[in-house]
Amino acid sequence: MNWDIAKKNFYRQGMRAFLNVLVTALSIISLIFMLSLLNGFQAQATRNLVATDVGGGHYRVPGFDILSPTEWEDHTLKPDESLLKLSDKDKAEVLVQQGQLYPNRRLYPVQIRGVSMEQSLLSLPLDNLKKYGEQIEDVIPGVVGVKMARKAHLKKGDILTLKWRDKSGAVDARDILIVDVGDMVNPRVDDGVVWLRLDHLRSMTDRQGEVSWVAVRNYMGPIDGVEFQTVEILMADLLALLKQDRMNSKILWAILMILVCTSVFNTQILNIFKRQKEVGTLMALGMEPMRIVRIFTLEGALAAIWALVIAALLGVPFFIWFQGVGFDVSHLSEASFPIRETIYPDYQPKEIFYSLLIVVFLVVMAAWLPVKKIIRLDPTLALRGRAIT
Amino acid sequence: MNKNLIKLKHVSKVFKVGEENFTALHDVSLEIDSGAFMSFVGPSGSGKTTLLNLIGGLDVPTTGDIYFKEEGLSSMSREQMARYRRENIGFIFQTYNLLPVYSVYENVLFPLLLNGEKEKDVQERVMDIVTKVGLESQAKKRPSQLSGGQCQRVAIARALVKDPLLILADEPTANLDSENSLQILELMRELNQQYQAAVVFSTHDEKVTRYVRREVKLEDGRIVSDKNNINGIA
Amino acid sequence: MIGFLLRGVLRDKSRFLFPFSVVTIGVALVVSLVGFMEGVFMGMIDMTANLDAGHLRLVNKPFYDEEHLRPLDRSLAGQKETRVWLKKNSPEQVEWFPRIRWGAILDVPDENGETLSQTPVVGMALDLKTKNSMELKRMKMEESLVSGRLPESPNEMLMGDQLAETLGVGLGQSVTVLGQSFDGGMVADNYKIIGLVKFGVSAMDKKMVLIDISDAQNSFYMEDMITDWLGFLPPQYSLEEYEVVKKDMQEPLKRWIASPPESWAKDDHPLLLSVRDQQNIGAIADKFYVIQSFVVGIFTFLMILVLWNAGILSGIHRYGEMGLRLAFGEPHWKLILTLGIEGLMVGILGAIAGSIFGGAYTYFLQEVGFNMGDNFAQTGMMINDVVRARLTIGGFVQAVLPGIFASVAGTLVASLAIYKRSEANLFRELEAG
Amino acid sequence: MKAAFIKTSVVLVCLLTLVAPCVAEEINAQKLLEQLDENLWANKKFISGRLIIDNGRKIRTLTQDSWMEGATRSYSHYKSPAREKGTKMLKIGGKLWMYTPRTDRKILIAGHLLRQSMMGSDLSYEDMMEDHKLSHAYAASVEKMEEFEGVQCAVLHLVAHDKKTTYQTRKAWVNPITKIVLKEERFAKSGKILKRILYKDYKKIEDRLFPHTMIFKDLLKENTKTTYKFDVIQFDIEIPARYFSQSILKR
Repeated sequence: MNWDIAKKNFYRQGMRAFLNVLVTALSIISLIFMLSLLNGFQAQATRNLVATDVGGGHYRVPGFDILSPTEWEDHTLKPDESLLKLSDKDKAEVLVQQGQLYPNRRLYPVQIRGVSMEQSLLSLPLDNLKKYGEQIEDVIPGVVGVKMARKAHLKKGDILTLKWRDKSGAVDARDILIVDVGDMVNPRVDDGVVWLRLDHLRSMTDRQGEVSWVAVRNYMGPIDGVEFQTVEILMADLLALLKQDRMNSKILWAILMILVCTSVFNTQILNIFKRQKEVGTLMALGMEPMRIVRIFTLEGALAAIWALVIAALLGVPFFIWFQGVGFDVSHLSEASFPIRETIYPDYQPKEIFYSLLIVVFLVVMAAWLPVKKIIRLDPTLALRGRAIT
Repeated sequence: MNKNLIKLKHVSKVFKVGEENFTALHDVSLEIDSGAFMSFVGPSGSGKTTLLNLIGGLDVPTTGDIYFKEEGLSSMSREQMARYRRENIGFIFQTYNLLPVYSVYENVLFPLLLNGEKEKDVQERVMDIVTKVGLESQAKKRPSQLSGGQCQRVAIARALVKDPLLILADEPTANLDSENSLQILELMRELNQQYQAAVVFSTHDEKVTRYVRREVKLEDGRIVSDKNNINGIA
Repeated sequence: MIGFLLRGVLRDKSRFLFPFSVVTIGVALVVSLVGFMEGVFMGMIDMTANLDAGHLRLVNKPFYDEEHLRPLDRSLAGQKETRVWLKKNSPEQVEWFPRIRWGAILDVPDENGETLSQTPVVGMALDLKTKNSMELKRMKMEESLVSGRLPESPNEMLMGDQLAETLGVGLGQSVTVLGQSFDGGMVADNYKIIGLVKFGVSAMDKKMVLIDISDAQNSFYMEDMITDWLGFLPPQYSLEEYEVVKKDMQEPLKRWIASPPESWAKDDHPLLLSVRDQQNIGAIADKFYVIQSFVVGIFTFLMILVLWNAGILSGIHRYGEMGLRLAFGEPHWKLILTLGIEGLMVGILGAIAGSIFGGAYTYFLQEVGFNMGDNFAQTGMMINDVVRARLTIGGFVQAVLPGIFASVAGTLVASLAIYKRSEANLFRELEAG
Repeated sequence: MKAAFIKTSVVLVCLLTLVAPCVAEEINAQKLLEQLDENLWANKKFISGRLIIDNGRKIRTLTQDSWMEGATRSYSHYKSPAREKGTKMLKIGGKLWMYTPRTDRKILIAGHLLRQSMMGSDLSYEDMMEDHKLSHAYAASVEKMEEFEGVQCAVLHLVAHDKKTTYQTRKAWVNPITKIVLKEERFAKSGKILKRILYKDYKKIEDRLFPHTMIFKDLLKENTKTTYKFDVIQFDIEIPARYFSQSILKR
């Protein structure tokens, strides 16, 4: 019966009730949207980083720092047997060396990155490299990313000089043929990076069997001679940034919810004010004050409940539509995010559930706060409409 | 019968108005029998509504005690008071105070639901009483679609439906024209006899006083006379 | 009449306080919200502009093409001449500052003067010695200085605090810059570290050193040469206006290039860029403004809704009064008009109060900011650790107008309910109430 | 400084001077290199010269005095332009220091810095750091005879013994009659040509034919070249011991 009376009263508010519901619904949709977009962003960025670089973590040569190019040459080794016996889909051997490219005969310092062609752990657009044999023929086949190609004015089919040092320190240089300009997805393996076959890079630098790190699918426990860097460590900067983004969007959303709650709160105040005679009557009829509070709270909460329904009605098609369209963030890949042109939201049921719980809780609280004083209402005054002024 | 339903012992009620105290009732002692049909009469501000509210458990006396069938109201909690009202008292107000979102039928049904009845069990009873107050054809209408007299009939039906021992009617005819007033009073008299519920009016309406069997006069919060009305139509 | 109404409004708590506080809160929220969003966004833009890109930037194309190498041999000669040209061909509000971006190896000596360690650093040279210059303010030099002071004498250097930590050097220590001069010659020059700076931008705090532009020109033998001219407009100018200025300057620039100064090399070709053109800020900005107006829209809508409630509430409080006034023979439309005016007054008062509160809060956030340092400590991105809000005229406009509008609209919508009531009903409710 | 270029050139020049009697028919390339080294590195030399660096946009001229002893020690002192004046470079064994009056410090040129261009020239510091006798570092063979600038030259092919040698192969165009080298090329391990050096203006000094101009070109870069002109060349002079000690590296 509480439900029945609350429901009837709620609908009686008409337009205002509907608008309250609509706004709450929009807030819910925007929250889910924001969170899901960030999830999508994070998921895609993570996926891309994992797929192109990080894998399930790196077993690295101790001391190797990707930010110190001058020391790359000093940090290579032959990986432990236990790593080598992993299958090609569970590991990727990577060798990173310093080099100098000469596009238009101007020097361009680059990172030469060799990755084994057999591996399938990392997904990189290196198919054109696979066509070449283990032995370097007259030119070294290499692949660069779109961004690198644009910056260095390179295109597929270009031949230019690459210079490097071998393990002993002897200077070496050869022509490199750009066999492909690939979409690297992840700017970190695109900008300033030239991709080669691992066997080529090893023979070029006289580092047979050596790596800078081995990316693995799963952590294998501690291994002598190498240190493990987790995905979290390797992605620390991106994760920190996303944390920041999440915080910002939560601030926005909190402000939005404050207004939603103000609106509901306000409606409730109006409700009890307008209906204090009714409250008095209900008391005279012998309804316990607590029960009246419950009814009024329920009425307010109906805004939340309906909002859930409306949010589902409006949101689901929107989300489905958006899942198809995606969000164009091509500008971000320019700004060194490992993101493709479009990100798709990632809806996480648990997160959505908790978000909805919070919304409902807040709205119920906003509906309850102004009506809780009904308990202390003097029925004789309420009956005359003078209990609340 | 004729047993004391309500007993007031030295009841006073003091309201605070701004800085000053206003004594609405002075040391009132009174007994109301089961099945009574009586009225509190007096000018505006004489304390009759206050008296009704105290009897109905909507308010508590400042001093003195009120007993319902020997049970003291002052010892009751708010919840017990609500229960007391719910189970024993029917209110009828000057301004009807119907629940606007409900139909006539639902308004009458409401107190039964409050008492924990199931609608399907009491449907007939509700319709009976709606018929009795002459609103059979209006059962599905909302209060806003009814006239004042019709609204007051609904209120009466609502008060009676739960078979209360006491009906408190605060100036039930004040908002009605003479014809409607008479019809309402006639109806209440009939129902009083039929249902054996005590009815207490507060009023300054001559028409009402002509109907009741007992008339208690109040002035400035004091009972100035309490007499049986042998001329009472009832 | 207005004064009379105002008196009424102010005396009646329920008529005034609630809608007033709603408008106040609403306006304050929107001012803060817009301030916060602008702050986060423009903070990024300004950070980029102040530290790196300028609102406008004049740079030699050959240098720009190989910026990653910081090729000083592609610098633009004729600094004095360029300054004159820029002054003449840009609006007078634009202030131009020369900068030199350089890169070198920093050699840290031990106590015997022997090389202890060498590390590549990113360098920026700008006018650090002119006291109270806009350039210093723009870089927030004073605030960013963690210890030490700004350069006063020749060859004094500011160093990112994290870099100093990595290198294990401190104030007063001398380091040697090893690099290439403009003409490819060798540069070796001593600098004394006299200040440690923390911009809150990890990329800078970890890698950057700052020197005065005259020292840089001296060290790198760049007499009358610089790599960049950064142009800055006053804060009230928007991103779009940078574009206008840029566009207006293209024509004179073409003519200038057609008859270049003698000091230029044959392939010199200055480019004029706006901050939008750099680091893809244009696309980011466009998206930001869409999102911002969307958020402000929702806010306004909500505020109207809340004020509508408030209007009805005060309307109900005043049924009696309305009935009385109708009884006195006041026509409905006039009643609604006065209600509208009251709504306007409440709106304006609320907007003022909201602007004060919101503005104060935003100002607080702008001046103090709130530190998200831990999150950014390792990102190495061009984002400030401290998020600051930004007080803008736009923010007030976006808050105040909807606030006043919502107040009036809320009152009017609510007054429709009164309009529909008959005098008799109002009277009766007057009695009952 | 400049020791390296000089060294290389002098090696070749001396080689040719020495082996001249043997004539061209049967050239024992390896033996020639050995003899050359023996002759060359025993010498103490003094050279005063100009370094003309053209980076494609601007030409700079530096003047310097250099003292050399064997393959492992050299000391150079820059005299002009004004901003390089007083800059000193000292090589002892495998180490290279630089001193500039402006910094009044000796700076170790090591690691990454070694690979950078020296003074903006087409030579790296590393190029200067070669401290092997050619005959020790390389195995020589005559590749072919070829005409260069109107002279029939023997093209010597030098292959490094040690994998650590920066340039794993070199070629030298030698005039078998005048016993002078006219051109030298340095190659990457792969055989890709990196640098070319031309030797010009041969003049006779103390019975030696000595080039007075060397032109270095980094072939990976465009439009750059570095010309070294020797104005004064003296052999077997007395060099004060302090020139090859770190104490020289001060004002």
